Amino acid sequence: MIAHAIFFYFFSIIAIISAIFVIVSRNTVHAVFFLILDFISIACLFIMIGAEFLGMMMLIVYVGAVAVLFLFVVMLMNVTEQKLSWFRGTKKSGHIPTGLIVGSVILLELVVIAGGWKYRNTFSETKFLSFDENFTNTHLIGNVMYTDYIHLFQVSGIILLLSMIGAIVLTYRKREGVKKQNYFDQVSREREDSVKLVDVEFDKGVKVDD
Amino acid sequence: MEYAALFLPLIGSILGYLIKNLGDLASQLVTTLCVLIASIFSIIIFYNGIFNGIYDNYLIYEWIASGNFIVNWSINIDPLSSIMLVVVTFVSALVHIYSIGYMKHDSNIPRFMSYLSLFTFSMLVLVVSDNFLQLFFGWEGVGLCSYLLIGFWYKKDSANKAAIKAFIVNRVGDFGFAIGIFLIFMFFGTVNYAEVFQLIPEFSNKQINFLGFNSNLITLICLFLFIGAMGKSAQFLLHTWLPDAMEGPTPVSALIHAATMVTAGVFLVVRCSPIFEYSQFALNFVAIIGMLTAFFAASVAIVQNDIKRIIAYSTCSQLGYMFFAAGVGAYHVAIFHLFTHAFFKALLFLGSGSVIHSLKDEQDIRKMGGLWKQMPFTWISMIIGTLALTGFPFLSGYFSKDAIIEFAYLRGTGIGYFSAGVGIITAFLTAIYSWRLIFRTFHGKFNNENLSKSEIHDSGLIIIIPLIILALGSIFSGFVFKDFLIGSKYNNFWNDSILILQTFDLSKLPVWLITITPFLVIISIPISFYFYVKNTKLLEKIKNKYIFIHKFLLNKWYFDEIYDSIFVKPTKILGSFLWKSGDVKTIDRLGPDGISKIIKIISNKSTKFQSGYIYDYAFIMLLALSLLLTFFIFYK
Amino acid sequence: MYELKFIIPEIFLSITIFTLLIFGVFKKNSFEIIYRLTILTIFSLILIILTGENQSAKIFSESFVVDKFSLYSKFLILVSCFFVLLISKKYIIDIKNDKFEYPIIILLSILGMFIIVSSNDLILFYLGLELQSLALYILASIDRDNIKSSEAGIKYFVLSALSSGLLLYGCSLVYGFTGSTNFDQIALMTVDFNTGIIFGMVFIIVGLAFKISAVPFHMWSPDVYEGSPTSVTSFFSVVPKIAGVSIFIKFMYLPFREILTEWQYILVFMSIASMILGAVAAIGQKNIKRLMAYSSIGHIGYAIAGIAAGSENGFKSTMVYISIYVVMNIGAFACILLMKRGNKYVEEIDELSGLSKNHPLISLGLLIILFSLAGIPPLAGFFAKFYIFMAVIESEMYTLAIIGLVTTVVSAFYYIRIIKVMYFDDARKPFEKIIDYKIHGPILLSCIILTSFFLYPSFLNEIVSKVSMF
Amino acid sequence: MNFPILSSITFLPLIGAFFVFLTKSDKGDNNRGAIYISIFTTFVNFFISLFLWYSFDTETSNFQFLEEINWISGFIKFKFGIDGISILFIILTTLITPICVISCINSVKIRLKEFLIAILVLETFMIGVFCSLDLVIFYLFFEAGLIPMFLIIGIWGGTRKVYSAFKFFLFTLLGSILMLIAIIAIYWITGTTDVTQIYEIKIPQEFQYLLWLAFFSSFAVKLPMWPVHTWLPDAHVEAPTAGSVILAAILLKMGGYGFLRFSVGMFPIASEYFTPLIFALSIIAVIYTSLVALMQDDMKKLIAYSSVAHMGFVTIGIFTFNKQGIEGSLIQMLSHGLISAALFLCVGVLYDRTHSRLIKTYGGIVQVLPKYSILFMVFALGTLGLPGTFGFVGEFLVLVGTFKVNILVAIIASIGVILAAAYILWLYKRVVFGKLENDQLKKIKDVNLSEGSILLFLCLLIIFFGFYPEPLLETIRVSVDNLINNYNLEITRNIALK
Amino acid sequence: MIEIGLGHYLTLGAIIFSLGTLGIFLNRKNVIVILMSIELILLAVNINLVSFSIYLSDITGQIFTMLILTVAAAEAAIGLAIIVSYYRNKGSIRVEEIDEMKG
Repeated sequence: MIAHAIFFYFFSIIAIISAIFVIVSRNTVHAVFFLILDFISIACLFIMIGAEFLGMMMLIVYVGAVAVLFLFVVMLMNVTEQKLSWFRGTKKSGHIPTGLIVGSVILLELVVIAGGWKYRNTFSETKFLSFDENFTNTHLIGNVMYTDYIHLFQVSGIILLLSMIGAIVLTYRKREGVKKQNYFDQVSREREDSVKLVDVEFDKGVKVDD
Repeated sequence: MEYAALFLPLIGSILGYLIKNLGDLASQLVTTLCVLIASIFSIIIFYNGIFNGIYDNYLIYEWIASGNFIVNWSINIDPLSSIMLVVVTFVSALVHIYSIGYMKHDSNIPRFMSYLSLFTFSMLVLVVSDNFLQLFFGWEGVGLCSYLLIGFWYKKDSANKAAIKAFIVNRVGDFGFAIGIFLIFMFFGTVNYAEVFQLIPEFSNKQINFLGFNSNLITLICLFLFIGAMGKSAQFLLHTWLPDAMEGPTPVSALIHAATMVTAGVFLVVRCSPIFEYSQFALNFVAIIGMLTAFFAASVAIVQNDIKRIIAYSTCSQLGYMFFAAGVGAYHVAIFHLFTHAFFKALLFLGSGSVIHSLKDEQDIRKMGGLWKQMPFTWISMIIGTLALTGFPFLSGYFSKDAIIEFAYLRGTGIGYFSAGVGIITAFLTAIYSWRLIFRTFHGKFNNENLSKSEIHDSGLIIIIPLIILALGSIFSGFVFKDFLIGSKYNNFWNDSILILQTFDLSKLPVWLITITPFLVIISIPISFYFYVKNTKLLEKIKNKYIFIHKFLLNKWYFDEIYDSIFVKPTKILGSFLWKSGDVKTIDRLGPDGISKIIKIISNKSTKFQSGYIYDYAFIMLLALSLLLTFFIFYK
Repeated sequence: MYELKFIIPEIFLSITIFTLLIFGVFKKNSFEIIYRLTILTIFSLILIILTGENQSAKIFSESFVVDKFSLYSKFLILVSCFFVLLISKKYIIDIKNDKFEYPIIILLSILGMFIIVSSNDLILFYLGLELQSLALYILASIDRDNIKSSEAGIKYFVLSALSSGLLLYGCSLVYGFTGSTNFDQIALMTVDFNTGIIFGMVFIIVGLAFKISAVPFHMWSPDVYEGSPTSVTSFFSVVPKIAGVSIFIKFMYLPFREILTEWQYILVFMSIASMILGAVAAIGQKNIKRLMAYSSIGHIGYAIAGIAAGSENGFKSTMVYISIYVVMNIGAFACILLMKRGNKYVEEIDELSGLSKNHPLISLGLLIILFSLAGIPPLAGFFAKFYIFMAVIESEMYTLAIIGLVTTVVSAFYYIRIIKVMYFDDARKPFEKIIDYKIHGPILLSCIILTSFFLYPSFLNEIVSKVSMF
Repeated sequence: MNFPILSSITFLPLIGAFFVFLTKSDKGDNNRGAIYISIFTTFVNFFISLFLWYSFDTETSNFQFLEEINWISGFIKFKFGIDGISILFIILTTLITPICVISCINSVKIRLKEFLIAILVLETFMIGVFCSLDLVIFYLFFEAGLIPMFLIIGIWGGTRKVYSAFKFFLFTLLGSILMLIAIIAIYWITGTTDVTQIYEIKIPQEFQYLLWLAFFSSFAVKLPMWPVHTWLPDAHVEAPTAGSVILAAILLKMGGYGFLRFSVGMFPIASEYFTPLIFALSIIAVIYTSLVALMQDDMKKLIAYSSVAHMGFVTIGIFTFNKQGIEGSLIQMLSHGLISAALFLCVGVLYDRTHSRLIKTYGGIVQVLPKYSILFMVFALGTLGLPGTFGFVGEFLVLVGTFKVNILVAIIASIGVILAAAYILWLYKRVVFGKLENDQLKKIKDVNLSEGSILLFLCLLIIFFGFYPEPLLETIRVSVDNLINNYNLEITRNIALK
Repeated sequence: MIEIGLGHYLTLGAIIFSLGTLGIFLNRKNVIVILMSIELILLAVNINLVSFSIYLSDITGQIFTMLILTVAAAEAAIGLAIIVSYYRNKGSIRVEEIDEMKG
């Protein structure tokens, strides 16, 4: 019980603090790292409450792929160092207080709903998060992932394909003037294509292209 | 024949204009002939009426039929209309003939003749109608022709203004007339004379609420009808158009503004005698207005200098006589005076026209004088006309005008006595200004500097002939028709066409009354001769002494100025105020223009939100989200 | 295997995508041929849908629905996409954007839309939505050398991702409070009232509203419409809207049907806001694409009004509305795609000045389309609005109806302003004479439909009335 | 079902327009084909409508020549039919349109073909308005007329054409949208939009007031009534002659027709309730606009304001609910249709010659244009309601009817008649009479054959009906009786309920 | 406090979600941070879904989470690609300067 509480508070506080730092740190690279930290702590929470497969997935996908992608782009664009914090603009405006007010209103309301949920009759008898001892979380997901939810799996595949196409369309550029070997052309080259026999008339010469 | 009498002038009018390419003469002939034949027919009708008692109502067809509002076109021949027929067609025919000579040099003769015939037609429609609406048609029709003829010389700005003034002032009268008709239709359900008159006694005590006032229905009807009559007959308050109308050619003045159209008002009152008889108040009102007009016009006429204006005021004044005759209930006398007046007033106008013609369109009597030798015929006819007008014994005016004063006296009421008195005074004034006209024009020194006296000569035969005929009429018409029209057996002639509830007892006449007017008239001749020919300096002195009164009279009691500042100017100011500040500045500015401006402002504002910044967009989304969430938290 | 026959269109589409992709990769300069093949694919898909399975079914553990409603939406998506592709080809080549990926991405987005309109499950819906959105992000920024296009991409991406996040959050709440992601199950669980579900619903509506650009979640659309290449804008303004509106209807009438009184507030609010903003903000616009963005915001307002009516007539009228809207917008964009002068496509409204003198027929076509957009009878646009207001007034929402109609007047102002520019103003240099039946054909077709619609206006109704989700 | 004569009369111009569209558009003004086709179409249409009148049964108040087709399946039928009230408007439309076509041949210099198409399309819509017996169909035609009129003003208009066209379009559109809401609401209340059925079903009283107001907003703008009249002067001033003619002669009548057919017919109780409002607005309109007209310096604007005043009489007449009033306002609408059309044509004749509408440009033109002056005079007299012209019959009947109901209103309205004389005669004086001072005017020619014959024809009509309005009164009589009877029944029933 | 229930997890999710939204609209300088904020939002959603899933003993939530992970990766890829493309055109990715189109 207490261990659960301690771990929960520990990780959630880390998560919240790192989330705050994600949005306020001046250095983008730091922000990415805080994002990674955030993911890790949430992954830990997931593992703790029994969604260990998802927790590991988070680590792999987010930390391993997404965050690295972020880092890559940040480095690529050389936009890491900034003098002022992110939310301070060049123009003066009252956006920070108003933004904070709106944000806290949303937060409060969401918390109210979360609190309200607690007292909902049908679910209120359970106080603990449930753990299914018979099957591991991975098993459970594995059972349905490719059966009941095969279509979802397929669609997510298509989404990834699309993102690939998109990334290529948007960023890939053919370099002009780069010499490249084309094996297929080389191999398929025939004599007729490259040599032409010409009967040259006397005293006329021959006109050569190129 | 009745149809022919009515429609010949119309045919003449249309034909006369259509064949204008054949030359002026053709249209002159056609129109004149048509009217001439019509006048002969009317005389026959009149004759048949008097001697054979042939009166009838000829229905032409239904004009308007809407629910129980049914109006016919018809020709109603009764004594009243038949005598009017004669007056109208006869004078008209003479004026047509006269115009041939008078308008010789004008470039628009066919148009003129056509208008004249059209006028005649309208007037005939007016007099022969058997219902109020047809009467109204004729009423407005003559108004239109009057407008057209006053403005005949369209190049003259004053003529145009006078024409519009005439039409609009008449419209004001017509407005009252129309309301009278509405009232009649509203309560009687018909506008046919016969049916209305039949119903009148039943309604004689009916009180109605009119715009918040409780009043007697009959009185109201009479008053409104009389407003119409006032407009048309140029009575006090609505008289202002008549003197200005003298801008028209003289034959027009003779025909329309003396003999026929202006008397339509009198005709209306007489025609409606079965209604008026049931409202003493209305009758008194008519009498008072008539009296006022008679006196007012005569007073103004004394100081005027335009020859036609003087006669115009004189017409006004005489119309006043007719009205107060009608007002005291002597409708037949009113018509009799109308009848005689037509002759001598037409004569006077045509005579003055002859003078003007000879003097090359000079109308100011201060620039005339001593013309009698040059224009003897004109002079004589003018003298006859004047004598008749002033009521010189045994000329037509004597019989009719004195009869009015006598009947007023005989009525026996306060109003009656009072009007008789005013009538006598006015008769004296009439004599003064009439003789002033004669003396200033034909006697004394020749004052015109633009024209040598030798150039002036009498007008041609075609002008003189109508003068002669009219002169004969002026002399004899009173004497000949006196017995028929106002004699003791007047009821034999009038039948039911006029209704006089309270008959007059002719035997009660005191002798002094019979003699006083002729006496005044006769002594006025030497008086005016003294003032206007012998001792003009004395007159100057008087004039200078009472310069205020003179000015007051010269400016016609300032009626035009007052009307201008009460009605005309405010209307114009109000009009442009409503336009500029009402339509443009208020309705448009608050309405379409304002709204579109507001929308444009909102549009600019709303596009400002579209700042282009991602964070603003996101902020607005989240703001909306939080508002929605808040709404649901607090709403539930 | 029995189930697969219901998803033949989707399977066909996926396989074609792969094939075309492989083909495109290996063949050089394959844009032309792939474009044609894409059009052919869409055409054959239309045929497949028209001739295919006609009965309703719920497959994949009830997460995928094939019914008349989804089929109609798919049909509409395909047809509009067909015409959008037809009209935009010349433009794509002209702006040198003839990458073979372009049509393939469009096909992918269509696959996404297919999944959206057929989904009966939050997860599937989300995946479809993402498939579609990702494709649209790429399309918006496809003219990668054009800063406007990139900016449009960035804006669209950031905001859309945010809205997806909100939507997902809503999904998570709905899932948590109902215990299921299946629409039917959700509907069963929402019978008893719960604030959590309402919150979830609000988040989901916000996400959906963003996708169809309803005020106040519309902010992206003017910028994206302006920045994207016109061919993409024409796609944006038509095709995703169909999918968005149809899934909007589905959400409101399936999982959330029991909390109708709750979402009506939001929808009425969004509808009024969209109608007003769409009308008002467009007035000051100078760029015709931007103007079309505001115009479509306004039109979405009307469409939402139909949904907000909360009745069967309501959502049917919305379907009719969106169908007519598609016809009008394709026509309008076809005309915009003809605005080429001196090798450059122009977008300012003033460039149309005096168009009627140089190109009388095109301007006549645009005239009809614009009047129809303004909703002036007897053109089809009027009937679209008419049905909407029939439904709205049936539900006795008079305020909504009155505001809606007043905004039609305001919006008529900017439509007729374009007409004024075309017809009343002095002529400029004529546009380049483009003779391309692929553009003129759709304009002509659009005009014919719009003008002859009044002959038998219940044509669409009869189709839609057969469309039922329940 | 018999031959669908109403549909053919309605859609014939559309077919004509299509053929005009197909003619070759020459660069020059040589659009012979287009001209011939449109003249032919409009004349044929006119003769068909005369035949329609001939075969019209004046004895019955039922709708005649009924046509019914299922249109929007389930709830709206495409229903055409006419009664005594509508037939005359149809004839007016078919009469005015050929006149416009002929008149524009001379005066329209650019894009004649398009102009003819616009006119023909407009004719279809106008006839459709008067034929339709279904609210939705009515609305459809009612609004559709905006499109061609907008273009006519905008393309062929004067200097401020854009402002005027927009004002016209948006104003009238805004006015009529509330009517659309009301129509839909009526459908949900009664379950039908068929006018004849609604007459029988009768709309419950509690709904009537709001619905009436909604319809009122539309008709008041169209008519136009004070204070929503300001679009009219602008539209008239800027529109080309033919546009002004159609606008004044027919489009304005739609409002009056709508009041009669829909407001009074469907909402008798509300109509009675709101009569004071109508009276108040109308007499303000009569006096106010007459005064404004008095001060105008632009001929067309003056006539436009006078139209507003005359339309004031129409509304007053309709809401008297007695025979004289309603028949009077119908006649007034017809007469105003002819007279104002003629006046605008007259202005057009001058405008074509000098390109100025300002009164001060003119003066003394009677010397150069004698025929014209006479014709103009007749129309001016018609405007001021001189007995013997068509204008008088309507005006007088309206006033008679009004007087029975409300004396004050009748009296104030009569003052309008005096003002009418003032402004129109003053206009005439300033334009036609006086000295010919403007040198430009000295060269202009009198009316040519086509202008002259049109004007003469109108002039004869105005005079003929002034003396013999019976054919018209006979046509409308039974229908008006029926309308009033229904109205009275409803009112008495309502009083009995209370 | 000691007994950790669903509510705690949901609150955590809510906090991270709010931080993510704040990150989006408070940011003025760098688009990549916005992307990261979006990742935070998705993370919050994941927390919700997983805790619901555990709580309800229903595996669907976790499947959902997994798919979201996939999509998030794809989204990040495309997002970064767009940013790169934009950077090439403009030479900057400052949020304040992305205002070519407005009004």
